Amino acid sequence: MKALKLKRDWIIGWLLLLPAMVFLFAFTHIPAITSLVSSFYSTPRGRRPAKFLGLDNYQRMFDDPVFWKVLGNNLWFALGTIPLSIALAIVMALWVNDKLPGRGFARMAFFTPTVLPLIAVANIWLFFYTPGFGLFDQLLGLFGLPATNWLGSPETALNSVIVVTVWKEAGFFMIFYLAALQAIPKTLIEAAQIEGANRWTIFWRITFPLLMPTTLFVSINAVINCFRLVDHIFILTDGGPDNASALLLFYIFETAFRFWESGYAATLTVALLVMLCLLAIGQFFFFDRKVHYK
Amino acid sequence: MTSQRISYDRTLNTVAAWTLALLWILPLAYAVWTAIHPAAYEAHFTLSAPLTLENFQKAWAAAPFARYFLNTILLVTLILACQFFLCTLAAYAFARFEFPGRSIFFTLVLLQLLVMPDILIVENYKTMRLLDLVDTIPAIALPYVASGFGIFLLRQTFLTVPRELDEAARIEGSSALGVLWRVYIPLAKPTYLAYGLVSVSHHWNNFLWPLIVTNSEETRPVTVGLSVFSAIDSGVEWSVINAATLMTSGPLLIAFLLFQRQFVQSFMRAGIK
Amino acid sequence: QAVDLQFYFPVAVGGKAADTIKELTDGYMSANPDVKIDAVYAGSYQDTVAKAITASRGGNPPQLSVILSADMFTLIDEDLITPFDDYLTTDEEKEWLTGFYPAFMENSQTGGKTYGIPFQRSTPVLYWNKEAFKEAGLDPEVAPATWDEMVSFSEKLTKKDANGNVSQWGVRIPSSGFPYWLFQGLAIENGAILANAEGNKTNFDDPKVVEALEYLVDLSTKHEVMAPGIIEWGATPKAFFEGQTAMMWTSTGNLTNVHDNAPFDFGVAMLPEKAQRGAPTGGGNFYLFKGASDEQLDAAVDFVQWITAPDQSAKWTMATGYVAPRPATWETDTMKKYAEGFPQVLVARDQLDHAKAELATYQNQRVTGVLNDALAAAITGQKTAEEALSEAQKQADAILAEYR
Amino acid sequence: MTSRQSVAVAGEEIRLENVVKAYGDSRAVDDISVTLPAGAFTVLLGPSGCGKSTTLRMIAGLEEVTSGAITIGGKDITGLNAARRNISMVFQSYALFPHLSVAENITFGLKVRRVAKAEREDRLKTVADLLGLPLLLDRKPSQLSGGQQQRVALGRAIIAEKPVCLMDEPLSNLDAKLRHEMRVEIRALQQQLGFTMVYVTHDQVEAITMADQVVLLNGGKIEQVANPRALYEKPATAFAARFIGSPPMNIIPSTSLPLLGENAPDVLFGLRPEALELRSEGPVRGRVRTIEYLGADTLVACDVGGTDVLARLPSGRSVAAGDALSFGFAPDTLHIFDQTSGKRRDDLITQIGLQVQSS
Amino acid sequence: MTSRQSVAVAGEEIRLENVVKAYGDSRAVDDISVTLPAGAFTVLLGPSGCGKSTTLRMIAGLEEVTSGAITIGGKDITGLNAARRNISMVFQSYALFPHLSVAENITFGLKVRRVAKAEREDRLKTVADLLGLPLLLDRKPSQLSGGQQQRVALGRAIIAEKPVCLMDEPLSNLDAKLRHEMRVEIRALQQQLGFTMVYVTHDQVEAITMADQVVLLNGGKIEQVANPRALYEKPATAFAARFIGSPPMNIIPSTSLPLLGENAPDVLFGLRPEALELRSEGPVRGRVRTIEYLGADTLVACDVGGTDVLARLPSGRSVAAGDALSFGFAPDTLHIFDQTSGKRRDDLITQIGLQVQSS
Ligand SMILES: Nc1ncnc2c1ncn2[C@@H]1O[C@H](COP(=O)(O)OP(=O)(O)OP(=O)(O)O)[C@@H](O)[C@H]1O
Ligand SMILES: Nc1ncnc2c1ncn2[C@@H]1O[C@H](COP(=O)(O)OP(=O)(O)OP(=O)(O)O)[C@@H](O)[C@H]1O
Ligand SMILES: [Mg+2]
Ligand SMILES: [Mg+2]
Repeated sequence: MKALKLKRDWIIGWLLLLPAMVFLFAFTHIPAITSLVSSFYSTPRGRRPAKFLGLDNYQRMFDDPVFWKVLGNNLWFALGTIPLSIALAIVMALWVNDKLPGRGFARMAFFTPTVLPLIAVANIWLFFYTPGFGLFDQLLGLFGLPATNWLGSPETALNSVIVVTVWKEAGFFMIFYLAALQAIPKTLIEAAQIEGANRWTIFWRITFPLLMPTTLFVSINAVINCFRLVDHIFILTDGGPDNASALLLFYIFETAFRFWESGYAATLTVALLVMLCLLAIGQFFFFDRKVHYK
Repeated sequence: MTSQRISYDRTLNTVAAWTLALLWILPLAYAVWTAIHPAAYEAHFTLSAPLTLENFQKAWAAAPFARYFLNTILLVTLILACQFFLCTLAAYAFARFEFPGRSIFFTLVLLQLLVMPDILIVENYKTMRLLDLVDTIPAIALPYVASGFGIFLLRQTFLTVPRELDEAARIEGSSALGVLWRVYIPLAKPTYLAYGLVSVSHHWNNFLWPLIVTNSEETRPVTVGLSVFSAIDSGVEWSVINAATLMTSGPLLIAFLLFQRQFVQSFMRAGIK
Repeated sequence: QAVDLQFYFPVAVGGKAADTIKELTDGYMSANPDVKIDAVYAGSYQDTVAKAITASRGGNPPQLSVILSADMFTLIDEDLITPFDDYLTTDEEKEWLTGFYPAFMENSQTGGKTYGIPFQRSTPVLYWNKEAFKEAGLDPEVAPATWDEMVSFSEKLTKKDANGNVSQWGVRIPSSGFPYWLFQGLAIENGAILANAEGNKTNFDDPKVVEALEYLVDLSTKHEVMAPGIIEWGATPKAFFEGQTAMMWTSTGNLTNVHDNAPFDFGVAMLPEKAQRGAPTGGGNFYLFKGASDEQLDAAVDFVQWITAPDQSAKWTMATGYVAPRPATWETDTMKKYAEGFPQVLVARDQLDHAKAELATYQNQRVTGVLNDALAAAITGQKTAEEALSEAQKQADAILAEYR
Repeated sequence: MTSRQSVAVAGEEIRLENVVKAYGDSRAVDDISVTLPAGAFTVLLGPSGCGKSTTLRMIAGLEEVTSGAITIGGKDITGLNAARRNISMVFQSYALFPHLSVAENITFGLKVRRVAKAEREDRLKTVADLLGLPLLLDRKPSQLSGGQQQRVALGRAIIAEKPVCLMDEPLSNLDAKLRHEMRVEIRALQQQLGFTMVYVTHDQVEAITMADQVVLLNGGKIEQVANPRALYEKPATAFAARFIGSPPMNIIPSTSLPLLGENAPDVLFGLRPEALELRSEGPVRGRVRTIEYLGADTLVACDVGGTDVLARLPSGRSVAAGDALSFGFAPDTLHIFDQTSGKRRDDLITQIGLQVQSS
Repeated sequence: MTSRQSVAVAGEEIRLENVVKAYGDSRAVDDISVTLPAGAFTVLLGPSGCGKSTTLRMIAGLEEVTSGAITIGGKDITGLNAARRNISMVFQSYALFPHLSVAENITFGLKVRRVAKAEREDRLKTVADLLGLPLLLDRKPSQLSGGQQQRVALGRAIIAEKPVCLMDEPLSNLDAKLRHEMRVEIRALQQQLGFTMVYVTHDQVEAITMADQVVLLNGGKIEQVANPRALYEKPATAFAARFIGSPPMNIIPSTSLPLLGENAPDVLFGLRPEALELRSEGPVRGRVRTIEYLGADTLVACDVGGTDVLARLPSGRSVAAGDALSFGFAPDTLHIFDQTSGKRRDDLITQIGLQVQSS
């Protein structure tokens, strides 16, 4: 009897999943696997078909100084973007969920990064960063500070990209926090207020724990995005100077669509996927059980 | 009476929020500035600068934007409709049903988040050719309709819906799909709004795949028109690019302004004791 | 019966180019009703090659495409393109090949075959701000002719305020994205050739190349006449308009832009010489794609011949600022009249006599990528010119070994 | 209400057989077997946390049984979906749909079952009138007071006229007047329509006034199944005795009240506060500790041989704390329970009767 | 419980002055002015939806007043933040933090105020014992029964020992026994510590047994402010009369019960069911319609001149539906109200007294 009920749940679950899975397999998993298989082959080039290389491509990757450099860049990039953009997203969401004067304007301001195409926005930031007459240098110039080549020197290039990324991400994540804040029963906040908790305490002890499902979602996306957001790099720095601001995916794009080395690109992709799996999926299964959903 | 409420803490928060908001809107403000002034004022912010619509005229003339807008709207509508449908069903399965393979399937969904769709363009192009869909709007849409992001997001939201409501609906005779339709979806409205805005923004702005899989004016989205301005051989013309950007993103900004109020209405105030 | 052609083209100079292409193809079709040309805008050069390769791998190649001249070896390597020679049957047609500037043809031929036909080609030139020259006490009508002159002029043109903050630099040689291109100008001037004609050997560690790089680095470090660090390509014309720099090196593709937007009188000159005058060429060629029927390719070749003919070419050059690739074009009345009113356009043409092929090898993007990284490393002071270039040479050798 | 329903719903019998519900190690419901007759009004009564809601939820199909079986109308429905059990239910936490208006909440089930709009409106009107909700139909649940929310939940359950209706403390947030009215209405409705009602409450007044049969639970186990009168008059255990009746029955150890003489077994005497009457020289003697005014009556707590004993006296009497009082009682109002098992010991009654009279 | 607190909390007086709360056009609270004395136990009583919770929430600072002022301890706190008002509160909907355990929920406020861990544990133990929660301290609220949840909410409020404590129907989900115990405990606690209690209930028994002062609300307005005895014995209006006492007082129009003779003004007579006693030839005569068994008593409903009249008779009497009964009452148990305003008319009492006696 019990088994029967279970079975019905199974079938409903599978049926619900079926349409999405068909598309996922057709347009993600199967192509991904075919292209990943090529990481064991040389890149086919016109007259020379691919030949099996075994792990040679991986060997090459381990010997590739650029790979290690972009990996290092990516870690720094992750540290610079993830915590900051999530923290800002929460703060923004709290602000615009509150009775803030001019709330509509603030909400819209925080949302702009999501609406504007990253490519176009990168051009604007390019202007902001331009030495001499760029916005930042004009502002700094008012204080008599010298012009800075933000994007053109290895020390500042990556950090400048981080700033743009945080700008983009925080507004994006804010939307999900805003939606999640709506689902927290008001009486819980009221109860905490009665207990004498100030905003800070209410946030840390009530709101934040109740936002955990969203935080889990957002932080996994943040981890993934910090490996995925590279569009603006093409315009801002093109990975330069000397790969100082190149990230792993940027390097993969370069390998795949500039160098047209699909074999090696696949190898790098495998490395990226393995890393993301460990980080993101590991993170999910580790935290999902601890998150309080209801 | 209410004036007493304007405390120190409140003022501080308001000031901070406004400062951040101003910082955040700076790029948009700059885009507006350059778009409505002649190019000479791209880096000079004098209030007396003359106004002009010339940049918009130039931008509008550079590509068949009217057609592109229509295509984009068709595209994002198609994607959004399919995403809502597929992701809702899948998220519901993950949130409220126990079945073998749930973790594995969910891992597969998360994997989709990790795999960059651009990496797969060659394979997906082959698939589209196989389906004889090259140079059609569905070809742009199909790889994105099953969104790991959407499934994940909706799952998280569905998990926060009080079980009692699910139970009450079931007692009233709702089938599994009935409960989904009558309880989960209405209660997840803020999330759907958020996801809709994000998805629309994303696909509105997506470029590489549409460029590659389409060839004709009848199928291409606005971003392809926008890319005409990303000149390499000549320098960046901020005023025209920004006019074009504003033109293409304008509908999104307006949509957001229309929907933003919805976010801040409470949907789940009471009902659960 | 009708022949269908699909033709990909990139746009790298703004919206007008796309319109002109459409105009021209429409013109061709009304003259040749049996040919239908589907001109497909394909984004930037990068996007176009990506689209062409993706479509080819997906079994759906175009018949004709404009792609960077430097990508010739890549396309051969991918076995995507076919030479024009097979479709140029009559002597008259063969003769047509010789009507292009040789500098442009260097990038279009290899192994005795012609794979590319020059179309939207450019070359870097030096622009200078006449008012700034006047202000600095220089003759506003005379541009620096040598490397040394460029340094000495620049020293006069560089303006510093009391804090030592520079408000106007002497010269600006952008180095973002693809620094090798302008650097190649310096190398050629110093008598060096960066890669052989077969596209399988580079000379990055040639002492003359090293010297050219040292000169470039010295401009900002030793002479302090150019902004330090990587200099953005896209913002360069704006910097010039804003008076941030008195001279700039950039593509002729900017002529129209500078002409329309510079708030001062400006001059255009050939790049200064060291051992000789010199400049690379750049830009896009027509390529014929494999997988099409002979009728299609015949029609494609006919179209290419038509569009590079003087009348059409003149229209194209005036609309975009690209250098017309055949001397014949410059002889037309419209072009002559145009050059009269805008004499600066002639500089690029004249420079073609000294111009050399743009760096192009097999696995071109990777090899130039290696060079770009080396240049950036030297410019940002992480490596000396010599270190950087000899490392780059080693890497290039490793990449190209299999093509020798 | 009368004109609405011409055909009666045939109630269905519900049987629980050895039903167990375990949460981890602890058993919320511990091996319950009971039959709830078709068309009867059965109340599940018991202290907080005794497993009433859990039992109800298992009948509803919202909680899986750990072991045992449940049948409705003779059909084993242990594994059946809640939606298929053809029942209605009022939740302790209301479970109103926050996104629907009051009217939509009430007609939710009808809509699901595609009842025609005209009929829905019709029934809605009747139910709304009955529950005093007509003015609130367009509001959202968040705009209602607690009691109003509860009435909406009630409306949602009764509008459907299902053969089985489950209610989990549906009246606990209503005021006395409304509660009294609703009690009568629900009972009348149930009798009129004839469905089987399972009603959870912790309020023994509700249980006694409404039930055909009371299932008294304690700690997940059944304490007694009986009709209200039997429960009140012949509680099977000391627990049942104390649970029914408010204020609760006094349970006095025989050590504090030596009615049975010296060498009688240790037992517990049960005397309801209303059974005690002031009688000089009565057998129950004590000193007044506190006095509680109840309106019609006054509750007097006395210390009788170390045990607190409550007596309900008419408010007219003036007593003060510290007074020494003595009470008597009619012999048939005395209950006797076993000291250890708490079970009723009717066998001792006669013996006592004799002794009390003779004292 | 006794050893815990050596210093008493000084309760503070709460004053409401012309307080109004409007939702759109409708007024949930309509111009209320009342003083809740320091250290007193005030009950807000009234039917569902009359504005009790709203009033309480305005005192708590959770709802802004539309107009009027509220002072606590003489300080105007109308615009003050809830967190600054130094009060504690039990919510009608519990409002337990779902992610915290029972123990963490209860000690939440102490933690916020950085009470030392040792003291927290100490107080937690006392409160948990008092509320019968010791075994549940590690559970999450979702794992508790409804009544258990309510006890946790209660614990969270009383652990803090604030000068003002607000409770919104805190006992409504507890069973009779526990409710009785809690009633006594809360009352004792309040008297012992001396804080000001504002207690919302719709249960007149709670109101009468616990309150020093009852504020009876109806439709957002104050009906009567009085101590329980005055409320029961001298209800100011017919509404108050019917609201206090269960079963409610019988209100009989003078047309159905001609006690005042022919040309007396039209008034309403009030007689409590327990005031009616069977007396042959008594002035109140009717035929039995229904009988409700209540355990100790039986409720008999009779039709008296077209009005339903309830009488509470001892269960011993055997009456059956259809019997003709007649009742008498003591003259001082009669209430008279104005027909139109519902106001008490004590001026007519003597006149009636004479007439009844003479009849
Ligand atoms: N947000 C709101 N919008 C509109 N009306 C409201 C809102 N909240 C409450 N009300 C109305 O105000 C009146 C008073 O509500 P309140 O919650 O104070 O009642 P209450 O006396 O506590 O009742 P109960 O005993 O049922 O809890 C009710 O009629 C209710 O419907
Ligand atoms: N999810 C759960 N996990 C562990 N224990 C639970 C869970 N749900 C309920 N319980 C426990 O099971 C027992 C029975 O709970 P139930 O809700 O049936 O009580 P109840 O009789 O309805 O009480 P009340 O009158 O207070 O609502 C309680 O002790 C409760 O703490
Ligand atoms: Mg319960
Ligand atoms: Mg209330």
